[in-house]
Order: sequence, then C-alpha cells, then structure tokens
Amino acid sequence: MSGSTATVRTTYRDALREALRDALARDERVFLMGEDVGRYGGTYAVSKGLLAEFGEERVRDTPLSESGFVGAGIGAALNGMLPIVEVMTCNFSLLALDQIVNNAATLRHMSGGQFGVPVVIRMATGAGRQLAAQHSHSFEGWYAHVPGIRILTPATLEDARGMLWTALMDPDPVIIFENALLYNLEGELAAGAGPVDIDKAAVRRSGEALTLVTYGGSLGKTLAAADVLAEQGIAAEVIDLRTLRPLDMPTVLTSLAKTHRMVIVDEGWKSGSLSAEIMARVMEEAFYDLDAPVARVCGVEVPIPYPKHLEDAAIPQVAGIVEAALRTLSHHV
Amino acid sequence: MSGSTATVRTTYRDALREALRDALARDERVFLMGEDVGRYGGTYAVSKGLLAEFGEERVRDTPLSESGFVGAGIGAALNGMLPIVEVMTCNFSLLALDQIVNNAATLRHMSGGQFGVPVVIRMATGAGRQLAAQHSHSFEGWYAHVPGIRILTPATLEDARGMLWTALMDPDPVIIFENALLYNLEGELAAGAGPVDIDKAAVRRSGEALTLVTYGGSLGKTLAAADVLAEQGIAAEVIDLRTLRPLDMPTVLTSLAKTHRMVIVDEGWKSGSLSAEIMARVMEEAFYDLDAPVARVCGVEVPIPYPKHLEDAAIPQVAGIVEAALRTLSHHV
Amino acid sequence: MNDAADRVGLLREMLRIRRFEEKCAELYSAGKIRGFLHLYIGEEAVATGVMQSLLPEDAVLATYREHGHALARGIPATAVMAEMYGKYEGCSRGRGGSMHIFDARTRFYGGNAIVGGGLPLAAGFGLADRMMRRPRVTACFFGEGAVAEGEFHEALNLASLWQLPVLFLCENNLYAMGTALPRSEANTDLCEKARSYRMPAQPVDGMDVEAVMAATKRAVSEVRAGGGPQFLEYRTYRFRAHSMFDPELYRDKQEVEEWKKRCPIAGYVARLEAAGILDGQQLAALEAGVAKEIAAAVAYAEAGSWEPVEQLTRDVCAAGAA
Amino acid sequence: MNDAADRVGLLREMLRIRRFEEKCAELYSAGKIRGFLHLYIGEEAVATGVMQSLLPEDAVLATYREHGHALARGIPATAVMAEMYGKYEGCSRGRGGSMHIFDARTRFYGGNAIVGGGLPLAAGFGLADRMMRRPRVTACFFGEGAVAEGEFHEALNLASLWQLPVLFLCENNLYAMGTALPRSEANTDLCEKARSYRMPAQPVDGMDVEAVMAATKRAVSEVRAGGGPQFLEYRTYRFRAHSMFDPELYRDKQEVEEWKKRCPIAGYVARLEAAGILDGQQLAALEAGVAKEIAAAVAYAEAGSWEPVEQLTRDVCAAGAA
Ligand SMILES: Cc1ncc(C[n+]2csc(CCOP(=O)(O)OP(=O)(O)O)c2C)c(N)n1
Ligand SMILES: Cc1ncc(C[n+]2csc(CCOP(=O)(O)OP(=O)(O)O)c2C)c(N)n1
Ligand SMILES: [Mg+2]
Ligand SMILES: [Mg+2]
Repeated sequence: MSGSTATVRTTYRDALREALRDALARDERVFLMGEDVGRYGGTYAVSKGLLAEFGEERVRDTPLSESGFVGAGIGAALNGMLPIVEVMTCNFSLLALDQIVNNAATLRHMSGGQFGVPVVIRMATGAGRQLAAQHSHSFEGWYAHVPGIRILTPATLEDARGMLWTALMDPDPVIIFENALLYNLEGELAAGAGPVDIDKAAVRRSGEALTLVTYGGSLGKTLAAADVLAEQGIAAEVIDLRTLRPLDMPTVLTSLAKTHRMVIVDEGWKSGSLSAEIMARVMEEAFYDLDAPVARVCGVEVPIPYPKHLEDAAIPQVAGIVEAALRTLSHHV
Repeated sequence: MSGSTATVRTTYRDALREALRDALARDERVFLMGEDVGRYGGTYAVSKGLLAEFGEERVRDTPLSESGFVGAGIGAALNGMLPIVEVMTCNFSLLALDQIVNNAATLRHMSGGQFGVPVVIRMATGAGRQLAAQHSHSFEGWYAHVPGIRILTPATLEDARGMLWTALMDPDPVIIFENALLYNLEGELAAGAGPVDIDKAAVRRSGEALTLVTYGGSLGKTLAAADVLAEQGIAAEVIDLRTLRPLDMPTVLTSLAKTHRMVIVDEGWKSGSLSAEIMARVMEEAFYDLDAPVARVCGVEVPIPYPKHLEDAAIPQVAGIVEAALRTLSHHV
Repeated sequence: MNDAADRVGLLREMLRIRRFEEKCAELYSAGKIRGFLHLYIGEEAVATGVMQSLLPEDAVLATYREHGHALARGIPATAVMAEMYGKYEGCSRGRGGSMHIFDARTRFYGGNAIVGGGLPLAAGFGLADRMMRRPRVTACFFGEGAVAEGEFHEALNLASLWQLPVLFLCENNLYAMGTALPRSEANTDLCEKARSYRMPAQPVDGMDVEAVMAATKRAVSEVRAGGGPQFLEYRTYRFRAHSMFDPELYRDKQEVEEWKKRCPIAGYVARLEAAGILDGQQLAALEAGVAKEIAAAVAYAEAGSWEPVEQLTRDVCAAGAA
Repeated sequence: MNDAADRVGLLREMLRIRRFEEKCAELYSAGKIRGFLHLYIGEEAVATGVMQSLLPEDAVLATYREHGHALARGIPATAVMAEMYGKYEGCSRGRGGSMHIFDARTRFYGGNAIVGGGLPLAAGFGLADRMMRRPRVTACFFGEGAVAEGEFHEALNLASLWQLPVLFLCENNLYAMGTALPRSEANTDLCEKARSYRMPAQPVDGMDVEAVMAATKRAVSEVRAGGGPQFLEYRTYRFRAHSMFDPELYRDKQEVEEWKKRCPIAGYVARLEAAGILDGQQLAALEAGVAKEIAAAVAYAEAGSWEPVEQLTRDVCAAGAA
C-alpha cells in the first residue's frame, strides 16, 4: 500500500502482533479472545502488551473451554462483532470442531444467506519442537475439506502482518494457521506493510525445471531444497499456496504448464493430506501437462514421536524434498 | 465359514443386530453403549431388543455426552473391555473427535506400545434423507486421515453381519460407518454368515473397460451405473473399498492394470475427500498404467440443503457416475 | 395479567402453534414435509409465554423443535410452512427445513440441530451486547437432554463469569428421545446444577402460560438491567413422539395420559371460561381464525417454488463457493 | 500415621520428587531434555500422599505435569529420566517424553497433555472395573484449569450417574498457565461444583502430606467399597513457572514467596524434627540417598540408546502401520 521502500527488521511474531494491534485500533468491533492471550501475554508471546494497550474487555482471557469460547466467538460475530479467537494450538481445536463445522461454516447456508459469521480463528500448528504426539498436529489441510470456511497459512513476514485484516473483512469465517516454528523467523518488512490479498498463491522463487508446491512451515525447507537443487543446476519454481481453501489452482497450474513436473511438500499425515487434493486437481485439470507423476513429501503416518531424530524423520526435511525432486526429474516421457 | 449354501432373507439393519447379538453373546467383555441404544431401541432400531436380552449393564444408554462416553469407551477398552460405542450419527462425532484422535489413535504409540485400545465405534453416516446441513455429513473419508485407527464401511449384508466381530478382535480402535440409507437394504444372506476379513477391498462386479471405485452408501448407485454402462456395451469393474484405512491399494491397482481407466465415487465433499487420496496413490504407484486421468464423482462443496432436488444435486447420482465414466472412456491416449 | 384481551391473545398464540403442528404431522404423512420433524405439541405455553417477555431487539436461539418458537416470535406462518416444504419462499429459503428456521427480521437465529450447539453461541451474543453496551438480552432454548453436554457447562460458566445478558431457557420435557432425565443426570435438580455456576435459577410450571410469562418477564428485566445471566427450567411434556420415527417404547401410555390432563391449552381455556373472559363462541371464532391462518400457510407453501438447482452452491460463502 | 519409618518414608518420597524436578530443570537448560517441561515443585505432598493410599491393582491417570506422580507410583527414576531424554530405555520407549509417562507394570496410564482429556478415560476405567466386579479404583489427576472444560462436566456426571469407582483428584494450584482461578470459574468453590453432580467432595490441604494421605485413604476405601466416585480438591501451589517458557507476568513474586513458606517439604521436615523423628544427620542421609538415585537415573538416561529410525512407524497399530 505504501510507496516507500524503507524496511524494518522484525519477526513473524512481532508482525502478527502488529497486525493484531492494528486491527484492534482500527475497529471497535474487533476483539481478541482466547486462553492466556492477556495476562500471560500469549503462549507464544504474540499478544504480549496488548492487554495493557486495549484493556481486558478487548484482550480477553478465557477459561479452558475451547468449544465454549470458539462458539462464543461465532455468536459474537453473528451479533455484530469481528472477533479474533485464538485457539492456543490446533491440537486443542478438535474440542471446538463441532462449533466450527456445524455452526461457523454452515449458518450462512442453512439460513438461506441471512446470516454470516465474520469470525477469525487463529491457531498455532505444526511439529518440530519435540512436543510429541498430542502437541504436534498439522490440521490445516484437514480443515481445508470443509466448505464455508477459508484457510490461511501465512509463511512470510508480509503475510503474518497482512493477512489478519483482510481475513477480518471477509464476511465468512477464516482460520489462520501459524506454524509455531515461524514465530522466531526474522527478516525485513516494508515499513508501511499492511493488509495483503488472501486469494492468490505466490511464486516465491522462479524456475523452469520443476514446481515445488508448499505452504506455511514447510516453505523455508522447500526454498532450502530449491537452493540445493540450484547448486546442481536445477531451477525449481517454489509456490507458496498461502490459502489452502479455496485453492488458487490457476497459479499452480500455470507453473506446471511451464515445468511439467511437480513435487508437493506438506507436513500433514500423507493419506488424505492437502497434497492428495492438489494431486487430484492436477490429475483432473492438467493431466496431459505432466511429464512425470506428481510426487509428494508428507508427514509419515505416525503420531509424532518425542525424540528429535524420530521427529525429524517423521516430517519433511530438505534432503527428502531434494530427493523427491530428483526422482521426479528422472522420469522420462 | 459355514459350508451350507442355505440363505435367509434379511436386512442390513437386522444383519447389524445379529452381529451385535453374536458379539454380546460370545464374550463377556463386549458391551454396547450409546445414546438411546437401550430403551429407545436405537435411533435406527439396530439395537432393538438387545436391552431385553442382555440387560442394561451391557446395553447401556448414555447421557448426551459424546466426548464423555466415547472417552469412557476408550478407557474401558484400556482397562480390559471390548466396548462397542455407538455415536448416533457421525454428525455428532466431532464432539468426540479429540478423544478419538488424541487418545484412541495415539495411546499405543505414545506409550511405546504398552497399551492398546480395542474399542469399536459405530456411527451412521451420509446424506440422502433430507436432513439438511447438520445431519447429512459424510466424515468417513475425513477420519481415514488419522493413523492408528481403522475405518470400515460395510456396504453389503455380509459386511454388516461380519465386520463387527473382526473389528472387535482388532487390538486397535476401529470405526464402523454405516450409511443410514442402507439400513433398509434387503437381500439374501448365507444362513451361517459370520465374521469377514477387514483387510481387502472386494471386486463387486467384473469388467474390463474401466474401474469404478467406491464404498458404503455409494456402492448401490455405482453398481446401478455399471448396469447402465453394460447396456451400452461397456463392462465396468466395480470395487468396494470396504476399509478406508488402511486402503487396500493392491486390489485397486490390479483392476487398474487391467482397465487403465478409473472413476471414484465418494459422497464426501470433493476437496480433501477420500477420492483425492486414491487419485494421489494412483499417481504415485500406477501413473503409467493410466490411459486417461482418474475422475471422481463427489459431494458438491456445499452444506447439504434440505429440499430433495437440491440434495440430490449435491451428492453422487447414477447419471453423474455414468457421465464421468463415459468422459473417462472418451480420452484417447 | 389482568387484561382480558392479552389473555385471549396468549390462548390464540398457543392455538396457532398447536394447529400448526397438527397440520405438520398431517403433511408429513402426506409426504409434503420430509426429513426429521419434531413437534412441540404439549409445550406451547413455554414458547408463547417467553416470547411475550422479549423485545424485538432481543435475540432468540432455539433447537430443532422450534416451530412453536418461530411462530410465537412473529415469523409468519406462511414463511415457516414454506420452509417446512423446502420452498424458496421459506424463511430460510428452503435450505433448512423443519430443523433450521432462521429469520433476520425477528432476530431468530435457528433452528440448531446439534444438541447443545446453540449454548456457546448464546454466550457470544451476550458478549457482543455487553461489549457494545446494548440493553438487549439473548434467549437461548434447549432441552433438558442438553444439560449433560459439555457445551452446557462451558457456556453457563462463561456467561456467569462474564456476567452476560443471556437467558438460558431449559425446556424440561423429561425425555431426551427415549432417555428419561434420571437416566441421564446424576442430579436431576437442574436449577441446583445451574446455581453451581453462580447463576440465579428457577423452576417454572411450563404448562401454565401465565406462570411462564410472569417468571420470564421478571428474569428478562433483571438480565436486561445488567444482573447477569439467568436459568429458567420450564417443566413441561411433549404429548407426541420425539420425532415421526419414534415408536415410544420408553414411556407408559399412562404417563402420557396423566400429562395430557395438564394440557396447557385446555387448561387455559377452562381458566379463561371460569374467569368469564371466554365462551364457546369466542373460542370457535379463535379456532376459525387460526384455521384460516394455517390454511393460508399451507396454500402459500404449496404455491411456492423450488430454488433452481443452478443455485446449489449459493450462500456457501458470501461471494460464491469457496 | 504414627509409624516413624512411614513418616520418614513420606518425606523421602517428596524429596525424591523435588530433587528429580530440580535436576530436570538443570537438564532442560543443558538441552538434554527438550519440548515442554512442567515441574511439580511445590506440589509434592499431593502425589506422595495419594499414591500411598492406592493399591497396585488400582489405575492412575495424570496430566503433563506428572513426573512426581510417576515416581511416587513406583516407576523407577531411571526409566522416567530416560523417557525425559527420549531414550529407548525410557518407560514409554522414548516416544512420549516429559508429558507422556506410561507404565503398564504400575498401571500408570499417562501422561495426558490435553487438558481434561483423561477424565472421560477415567470414567471408562471405572466402568470396566464395575462391570467386571473388580474391587479396584481409578485415580484421575487434573488441574483446576480442567474444571472449565466440557469433559469435566461429562465425566463427573457419567461417573456419578453410574456410581463408578473413580477418584477425581483436582490439584488446585490456583493457576492454569497464567489464568487465576477466579478468572476462569464463575464459582471458585470447586467442591460445590463437584457436589452439584451428587458426588462427595472435600477440600484438602495439599501442602500437608499427612492430610493428603488421611483424606485420600478415607475416600479410596469408600470408593473401593462401592460408594461411587468422589472428588478431592488439593489446595496447593506450583513454586516454579508453568513451563520452562513462562515469564510469570501474571502473579506477584510476593504471592509466590508467601506460598513457599508453606513448602510441603520444609514444613514436614520441621514437623518430624519437632516430633523427634528426624535430625539433621538423618536428613542428610536421606538427601544423600536421593541424590544417589537421581545421579543413577541421569547416568542411566545418558547411557541409554536412541531407537533406530527404522522403527519409526512401529506401534502405530499393533501389527505395523495402518
Ligand atoms: C450432539 C447431539 N447428539 C445427539 C443428537 C440426536 N438427538 C436429537 S434430539 C435428541 C434429544 C434431545 O433431547 P432434549 O435436549 O431433552 O430436547 P427435546 O427433544 O426433548 O426437546 C437427540 C439425542 C443431536 N441432535 N445432537
Ligand atoms: C485442551 C487444552 N487446552 C489448552 C492446553 C494448553 N495448556 C497446557 S497446560 C494448561 C494449563 C492447565 O492448567 P491446570 O489444569 O490448572 O493444570 P496445572 O498446569 O496448573 O497443573 C494449558 C492451558 C492444553 N494442553 N489442552
Ligand atoms: Mg427433552
Ligand atoms: Mg493449575
């Protein structure tokens, strides 16, 4: 939005906080609600300082009642507010899933279009911190199955800063999945950075040899894999989906039409993962563009184990992505 | 199991009841628990009469507390029982999903193999009865994403009669999805029908022109579509997956190796559906067998509307399956 | 409640519901209404008495057994009946059917078919009103079966903790499908349970429309004045089966007959007659008016149209399907 | 509780936990233990007193703050420490880590990191025992923060309704992460809440190991005798942060210091000394024994092995991955 080219050094966490602060300041209908968002400062310190700035009405600590406060966020949205509900991590969101699927995603349709639910639900997602089986889920791809909700996965500082407001302006429920490994991500952000679109996938790196499709926490690893491939003279294009529902297939297919080969990287358990859906869409919409079967690098189908070496083996890593890319390139038509 | 060829006329509902009765009689560790399974006789009359036969300890009505009684079933299984928990319909199962994913599916692994959860959870699934958005979900494909649980979808009288005991003997959690439209299905069942395997997909009709893959409530429509195709001289092979997790891909791929063309029929919302996973597996394992892209006929991405004409339009129908098959056959290599 | 016209008005409201429901049962048998159908017959005094106590700016949330609430709240019988048919002219454009009546004009937010699913929403409604300093209340209906659900617990605690302007209105008809209350609650004193959340709670004779109105009016005014949420338990009974599929194996005919003697309509007719406010002729006139309204509703629904199948994915999201 | 040896034994158990936890904090800083680590320092009297009241055939369910429970239940410190390291020799084969201690031999069923997630399981344990007519009890620990969760409500009702042999053991340390009880419960009298399920409930001084033991023993024997479930609220305090990431913005240093004066270990040492049961030399000997045990545990963990990565998908299902 700003024409300036000045940048500030910041983190994903701070960018998220800036977005929250901005939203709270912009519109009195906005409030933030969730477990320990206030006094504690947010489990990941995202909302630190906001309680002092906006008061406890608008930065509202909740009891441990996921279904209750997510449902309350939906109700408040129906009744004129623009709530931002933080579910500490997606691991606990299953407790609120009925409210999300049977109320938030469904009310507009069931009411014949009379009511909308402009709620934004934020949650941390992903493995990689040795938190073991119950605290390492990646459910964003799973949520992307449900019509009536939009699923966002900011992977960059720009998107951490910019997606929230656009999501709040969406008249329908939006869930933002923040990969917990990204909170400490550091980098430069345009000084005037503000809202960004939430409709398009982004080409994060350009290339002709093959297309690597990913999102969220796996973007960094995928870009690193592209670096490794580049050292071998292979130019991989890297697409960050940004929004998992609705999928921006045109951007994905445009790249495929150029490269004819694709690898999808996605931390979720392989079977029924988001990668499967993209493979299915490619099958349906661009089968004859393919010079090799689309491959995927996914989470292994195991509850995430605690020890680092096993956890590392359970989720996508740079070496595995490179290997899948090379295998894909080795197919001859 | 029996060598006899005598059959009895029965229904899917009665076959399920026979299976429950048999299980309750066979092993004192077995009990049935759920909302209105006892006095009411079961919402779909599946358990009618069992309370009188086995008493209220073993045919146990529960309060409306899905998370509570599903969790209790898991706990009882950990503590030596073989519980059959009925969640009235999959629509309400989201309330119990945390227990299923974070406890039932995870405890064996988290405990390093010390504990297993031999619970069987039964639920009705599917649309087609004008019950509108909140009561018409098809979540079986969604559940199939989760490692550590087995997903069964009996589509025939044999499987309605035979899957339960095998599921109970499985040392891990098994969820049985009964498509509610099947309860009245009538037909002949072998007089001595008993347990069946739950590992293999079944070829329900043999053919060479293309493979139709489906399961559960869509099997009937798919067979009907095969009839229509047969009238046009097209021999479709129909595969009933039977078990959605783990998928029996060998049976699917054997058929594909013969027909080279495939259509998947699945009532779940298209994006992220089970059909996507099968397309992904075909892409990975049998790409070069394909003479045309695999197609799918799925639920439209909309909460199921109440009026019949809209509901019919929202879920797979015979005409749509035939059309998809013809389109697939029209591709030339 | 001294005004004769008001009292006759209450009777008329209850009659409207009763006759509407009877017609629905008929139309269900005729295949005009499909899916699940849950009738409110026997419980008419509750919705009638409650709605009289609310203002237009208040919000109402109900369950799948909500035709009575919809009518009493002022949604035209025509639009409700068209919804039952699934017609485009229905109040939810036909998308919802019997279990999902919605109406923005009267702030009627459903029609929720997940037991307990409306309770957290109600807390959110109250939170919004409180944050915006609006003197509104939210009335949330649910059956006694919902009390066992975790969402009951979470919502009551939130509402009380944050002192939200919400009325939790429990329609205790003694059964959840086939499950009698003592088979689902260790403690069948539901008011005591509600009080354990530090919320005022009061049992009300749900078969007496004036008692319902009196108790609810008092609660509404306290809630509106900022006194925090309240819980009301209306003791009532459904005279019919749970839904059209229920063989009613779980309760005695005898018990049903006993409760029918306490019919909220027959009892009120007798009371108004004894008070000299109503005579046979007036009652017949009331019935005739109601019959006319119902007939018009059926005619409206019959004459309604089916939404074009091309619009199937409309209203999944505000701007087309996602 | 008159036997001097028993009393010294209680002290030793508490000391084992305290020193174990202190060592864990150290090892966490050294990067040997990873993930989330929740220490039990300050609350040792609870697990110690409770475990003394249980029989080997009873079952125990705990939370992510369960090292103390595991040790007090009799899982060797070696196996627990190896689990913290994620070593193959850990009691959960390293798969679980700090939050997921499991042990079949002592019937220790975790180690559940979903707040409230163990409560329905406990009801199921009790149901199994009741159906099989086994004179066992199930002890289910949870924090006061879990009381707001719907599963608390559902599980307490089920257990009471069905009169299951379950002990609901609430460790009320006043905070759930940074949320003080009055900010999460409209009614902070947790025993009153439990009683609303028609369940006997009793507050216990959780800083006094003998009080814990006395109250728990009585409850256990009543539950075992078939009296139905009971609720015990242990009033205690965690001296450390919630986890290793917590800057503790939400409570006064002052408050922490006040509670530390009630340290369950220091207080008990003083009591035993006053009773002439313990002197400085004996205490030093105790400490030395404990130090040796902890050192052995660390050595065992250090010497442990990493599970081969080829076994990654083992134990997803009984017979390989599904
Ligand atoms: C979460 C959930 N569980 C189960 C059901 C199935 N069901 C529909 S109505 C009903 C009974 C509810 O009883 P109650 O709350 O007392 O209301 P009533 O029908 O008596 O008005 C049940 C179990 C449901 N709709 N939602
Ligand atoms: C369902 C769920 N919600 C949130 C969390 C995150 N969380 C972990 S511990 C904790 C605090 C729990 O407090 P309490 O129950 O009092 O136990 P304590 O930590 O004080 O022992 C929270 C909110 C979780 N693990 N599970
Ligand atoms: Mg009821
Ligand atoms: Mg606590």
